[in-house]
Amino acid sequence: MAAPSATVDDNFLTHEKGILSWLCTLDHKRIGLMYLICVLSAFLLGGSAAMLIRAELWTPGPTLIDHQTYNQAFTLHGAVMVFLVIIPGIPAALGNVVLPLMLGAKDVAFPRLNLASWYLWVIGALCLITSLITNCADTGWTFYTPYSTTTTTSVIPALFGAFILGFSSIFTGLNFLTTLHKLRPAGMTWFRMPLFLWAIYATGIMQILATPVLGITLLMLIVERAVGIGIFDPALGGDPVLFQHFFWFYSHPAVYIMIVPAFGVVSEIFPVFSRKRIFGYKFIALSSVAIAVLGFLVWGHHMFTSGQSIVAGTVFSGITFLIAIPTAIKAFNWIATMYKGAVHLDTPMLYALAFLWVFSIGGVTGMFLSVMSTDVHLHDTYFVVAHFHYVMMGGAITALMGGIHYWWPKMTGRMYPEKLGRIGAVIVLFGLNLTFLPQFVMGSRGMPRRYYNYLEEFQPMHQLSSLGAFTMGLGFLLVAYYLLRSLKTGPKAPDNPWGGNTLEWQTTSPPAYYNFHTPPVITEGPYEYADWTYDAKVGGYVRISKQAKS
Amino acid sequence: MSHATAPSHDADHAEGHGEHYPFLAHHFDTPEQQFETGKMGVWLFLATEILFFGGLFCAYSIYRALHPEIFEYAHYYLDTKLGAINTCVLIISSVTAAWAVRNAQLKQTNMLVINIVLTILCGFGFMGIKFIEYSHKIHDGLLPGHAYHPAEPVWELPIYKAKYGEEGAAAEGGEHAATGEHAATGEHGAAEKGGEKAPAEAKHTGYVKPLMGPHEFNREPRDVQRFFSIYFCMTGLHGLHVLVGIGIWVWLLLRARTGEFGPKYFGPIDFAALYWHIVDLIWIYLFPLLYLIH
Amino acid sequence: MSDSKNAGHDHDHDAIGHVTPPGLLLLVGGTLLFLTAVTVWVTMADLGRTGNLIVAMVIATIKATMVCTYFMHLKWDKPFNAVVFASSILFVSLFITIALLDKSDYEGDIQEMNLLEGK
Amino acid sequence: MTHSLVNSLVTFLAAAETNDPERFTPKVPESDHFWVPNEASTMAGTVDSLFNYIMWVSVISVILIFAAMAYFCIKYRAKDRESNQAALSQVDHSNALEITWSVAPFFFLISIFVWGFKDFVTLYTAPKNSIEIYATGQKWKWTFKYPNGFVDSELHVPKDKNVRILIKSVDVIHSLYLPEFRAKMDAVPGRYTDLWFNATKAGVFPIYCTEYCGKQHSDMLSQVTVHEGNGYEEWLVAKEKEIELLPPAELGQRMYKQFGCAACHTLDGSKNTGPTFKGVFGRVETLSTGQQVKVDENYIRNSIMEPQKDIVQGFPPQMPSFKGQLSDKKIDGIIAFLKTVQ
Ligand code: HEA
Ligand code: HEA
Ligand code: HEC
Ligand code: CUA
Ligand SMILES: [Cu+2]
Repeated sequence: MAAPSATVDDNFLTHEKGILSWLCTLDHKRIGLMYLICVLSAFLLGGSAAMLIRAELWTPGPTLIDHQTYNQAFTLHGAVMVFLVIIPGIPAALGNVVLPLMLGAKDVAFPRLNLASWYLWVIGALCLITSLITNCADTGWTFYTPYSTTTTTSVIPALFGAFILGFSSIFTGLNFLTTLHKLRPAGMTWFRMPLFLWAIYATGIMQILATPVLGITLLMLIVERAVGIGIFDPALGGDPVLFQHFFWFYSHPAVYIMIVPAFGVVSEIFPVFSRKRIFGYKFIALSSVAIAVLGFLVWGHHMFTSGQSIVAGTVFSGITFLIAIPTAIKAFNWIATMYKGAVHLDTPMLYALAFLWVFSIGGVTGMFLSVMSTDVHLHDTYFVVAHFHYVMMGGAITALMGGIHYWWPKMTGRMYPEKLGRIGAVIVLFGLNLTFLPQFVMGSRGMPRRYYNYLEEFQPMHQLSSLGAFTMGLGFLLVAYYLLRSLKTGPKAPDNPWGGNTLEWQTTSPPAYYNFHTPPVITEGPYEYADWTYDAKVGGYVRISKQAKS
Repeated sequence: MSHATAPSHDADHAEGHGEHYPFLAHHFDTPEQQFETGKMGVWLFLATEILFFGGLFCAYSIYRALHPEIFEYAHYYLDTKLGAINTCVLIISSVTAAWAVRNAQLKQTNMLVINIVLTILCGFGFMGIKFIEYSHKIHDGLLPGHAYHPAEPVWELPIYKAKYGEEGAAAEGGEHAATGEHAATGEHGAAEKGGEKAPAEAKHTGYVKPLMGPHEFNREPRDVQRFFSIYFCMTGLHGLHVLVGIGIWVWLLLRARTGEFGPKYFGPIDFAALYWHIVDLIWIYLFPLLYLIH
Repeated sequence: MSDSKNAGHDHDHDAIGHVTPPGLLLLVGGTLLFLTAVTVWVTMADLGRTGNLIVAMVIATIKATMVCTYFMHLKWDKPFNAVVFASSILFVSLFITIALLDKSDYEGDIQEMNLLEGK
Repeated sequence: MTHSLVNSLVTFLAAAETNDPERFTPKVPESDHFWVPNEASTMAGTVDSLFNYIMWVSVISVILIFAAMAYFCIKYRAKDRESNQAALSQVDHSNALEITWSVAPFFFLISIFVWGFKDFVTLYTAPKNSIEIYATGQKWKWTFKYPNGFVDSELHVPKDKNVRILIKSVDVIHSLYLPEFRAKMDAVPGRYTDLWFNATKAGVFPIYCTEYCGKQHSDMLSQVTVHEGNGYEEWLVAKEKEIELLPPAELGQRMYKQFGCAACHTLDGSKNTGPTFKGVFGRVETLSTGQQVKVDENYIRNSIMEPQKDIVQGFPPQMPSFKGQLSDKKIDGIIAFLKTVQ
């Protein structure tokens, strides 16, 4: 590595130059940014597939593409969005950038492993793309056997890609868990940790305990498809429902892997933009852990009509209900945080508010699905599609957007245009509801999912939904446009534009190569705002010196 | 932007405490912290390994619980002697691996090298025996899925005959409880009563055996290939882990020769040993589960 | 071997962590080999279908515990590492138990079809 | 995918692709409810009441959340950054509140769970005296086998009688979905699953496949006719008679539609999953083994009974066997029909 230069303007972006200095970097911030770029590109790919889906569904019969292409499009869409976008989205991209900063550490525990995770992501993504350009898999992102072992499309590259991505996720989780345990500086006690870190902690637990099972499941499926070992093949005495157990043992915890970091992001945004301590810190922190643990025991709620036994169904359904409680606790605490606060409605806060509302809709519709008798009617209809888009698009992606805006000044050293930011947020939110609300209605009226052709009765709602999707697409294009532009033309960001008291705001924007010029001293909780005051000259908040205060 | 007064000592940060310990990474304060961190990381990794194998153990448990007859039948195809030897080989290699950690901690470089070499040799020994086992299986058509075409039924095997005597193959008597047992465990298909067929058409039709406890089979249970699916998945994945382990040891052997490891820096050896032990530990379960079925 | 932190500190060294004395290593190794012989031997006895399985699993678990405690240093390690390990085993057990619970309940439907379709 | 995307764009622009006239599309009768389809079974009512109960709990909670959020945003809105420093109140916990809002939802959740559990057990425990109809899912059609052995691609049931459907699949997983009855169950290869209902409304309702099963998953539709009085028995008798009386070629055409041959074999010469039936009789086919055969009566019969034996070159071995589903008379009919498609 080149000798570091010690100019005043030295930061992690300018510390070293050239593409190789990025591709070989061990700096968590750079790795985080590389993740962010990749994840957003994948989001564009997945989003384009979504636009194709919505365009096709404009009319009941063939509109634009044929059966097979449609099936491939939603498989690609689902797999890309899940494995490439939201699982790494918040933890690996935003988490990498800010986790050591928030903790006051110099880096993550295993910087090389961190870089390796990113490369695994890239390899996994390339595998998925291989599948796409050879003969895209058409199995749905759930890869149910025996369809996935008998279809003629190239499923193995897709499976292998997801397998690799699983390891990328495992290593990220492992790295973060270790960092949170072992690299906490003096003074950073567990209950002084920002809630984002608690969320990452809970996510890490799930990544470590659930993702390996995805690995082995996909591996068995690959072997099954390649040489026919028959563990899941009824013709050889195997059992396809067993595959579903295996798959959901991972994939239900995975939905919390997606959402818990999102909880973390909004738990940061709410107090900062209300200028008030977070309400119920311990409850929010520990409820993440409760969700993580309970989340392992509910996987069978995806299988109520699969021929699963009634006993198992009852257990799964009951525990599913319990999970609503820690989630509800969080929602109520966020609202209570705003009570008597001083609320600033900047873009990150708009996304956080949107998150709270939209995620609640997604969450409560989860209740319809976790009730065994209503799920019989709703399973595999558009009601489920609407549910999970409300929680994943409306929840996780909205929080990701909020987080991107919140930390944009820190990550890039530039401010994004505030007015465009708010307009973008509103368009996306509007489009989102227009897309997915009609899907609830058609779903409960009996419109099955993964349908290329549908009955004419459903056309009006499909068209509303498509209109919404295009609106949302435009909204995201606007967001992408101003964010990219701000990289060049955005005003230079102050160190602490929002007045956060977590440690990442106590270093420069963008941070130095080693994060802190002077190691931070931690003497108080992360949500104390009394010491910060707005300084119009700086354009951000500055600490009130001790003398001035007394 | 406005940090003109920022202290600029981050330049020599890169050196940091590293002056004392060349192996200490910049983001750690002490060798202890570095070691503990690495150790925790490895333990977390081992946890993921347990869950990784957990999937296969789950498949195993389910099929064994619901179709014990398949396992009772097919395990005769495995060679307990080879399995036992392999278990011993792995245990010995675990001792040498643990010893290597001690050597590293005490900076006994020569002993360290010797112990690593022994561990590697054991690893190869294990794989060698696995290779012999696998080639027998392949030769005898004992493969998973559609490839399952056994050369001979269990009751023609020398092991089986040795255990139950040559007359185990003779057609005699035949009102034993075995059939009842199979029916009870879900063997509905054409459950023949006592079976009166000649041993010549044994496979899938019926084989009458003498009164010899629950080990007798009057025909091959359905879907025996399932045993081999599980056998090959589990031992195959385990073998893959042994290979990776050998690779790691070879790499560490190269490093150990330089005397790099000592009381403050023996993490890599310790971590490799932990990994090696977990591989051993999994085999400790695989051996009775696959080979030692009564 | 004493439980104390100094179990292996009869040597002159300042290594991080615990150094296992060679006697202990050999003792544990020997016991493991012995238990292997025992488990092979005990399989020859007929303890019934579950009897043999339980005995085999108990012996395997004793062996595994010894490997963890001594070879893997858990005895002298930060307890957190043991917690990590234990929880992985806990979750695997949950996984197996619930999946087995379900599968054994619907296995009958599979047998029914095998019967009806004469497989 | 990219390749076929380009193709489709071309066809789209040429406006050549139109809705497939062979595709069967059931009609959905107008529903009395906004959210759900007609209630046409004994279970539908209680499932819907639960649905509505959860709906109201949800709507109220979401509205409350939204209202609180909006109110706080307006009420406590900061004027600008300069004049508003940290909020005056820094209240950050209240155990009483935490307990209230953890426990309050709990009661709702328990009530919902218990209700749902009870209904679910009823939904999947068929009464003893049910009429048993076997449903078979295969790519991409449903067939229903009635107690008298008659096989049809549509479901016919009597009103006010318990009907149990035993479901199986011959290839991949499908799922039998009868929205108006609030009933659904996967068809899993290698085992039987079942569902039951008691229809309370006469009429014709759609049937879907709701487990993704490949290319034409969305065309795997059918319909259920609920007969009043002895309409069901009469229908069964009439059906058998009708079929026997048909001239062979017409019978064959019926079978072509009823057994889903249409899903894979076209009549217009275009290639689908299987070879087209246009001119099939008398055609010389090259098999995957390289062998050449002329399509005659026997070959067709074999292709239907044991499709995996001779695979036509260039096609996947995807055709299911129809052994046991088609009587000799029907196969003769198919052969006669194929002779006419030239
Ligand atoms: C980010 C991802 C995410 C999240 C967080 C969730 C959260 C939840 N999900 Fe969802 N789910 C998915 C992603 C997610 N889900 C996906 C991807 C699928 C489909 C997969 C596929 O088949 O392709 C799915 C499918 C799915 C099913 C299977 C449906 C089917 O296929 O038939 C079920 C059934 O129980 C379910 C339930 C739940 C529940 C109970 C929650 C709970 O955690 C929600 C808890 C939250 C709240 C309840 C809201 C906040 C609380 C309040 C506002 C208080 C007041 C509320 C009450 C008193 C009720 N989900
Ligand atoms: C994270 C998860 C995620 C997200 C975000 C989305 C987003 C969207 N999804 Fe998707 N979806 C799934 C996960 C997701 N989906 C899954 C798992 C399935 C199931 C698949 C299966 O059945 O197997 C599914 C299935 C699914 C279906 C059902 C298909 C079917 O069953 O037949 C539909 C139909 O409308 C749909 C639509 C959409 C739309 C319109 C969006 C829109 O919200 C998309 C909007 C996004 C864009 C238009 C991209 C714009 C991006 C940029 C411009 C670049 C960004 C750069 C910066 C911001 C800097 N999705
Ligand atoms: C799932 C798709 C599918 C369905 C449904 C299907 N077939 Fe086929 N069929 C195929 C395929 C693929 C082939 C070519 C490969 C082969 O020979 O098996 C084929 C081949 C044939 C052939 C030989 C044609 C030739 O050109 O040699 C005949 C005859 C035939 N099918 C008849 C039928 C009849 C009659 C039905 C309905 C009762 C039917 N098929 C239903 C897929 C299907
Ligand atoms: Cu059959 Cu979908
Ligand atoms: Cu779930």
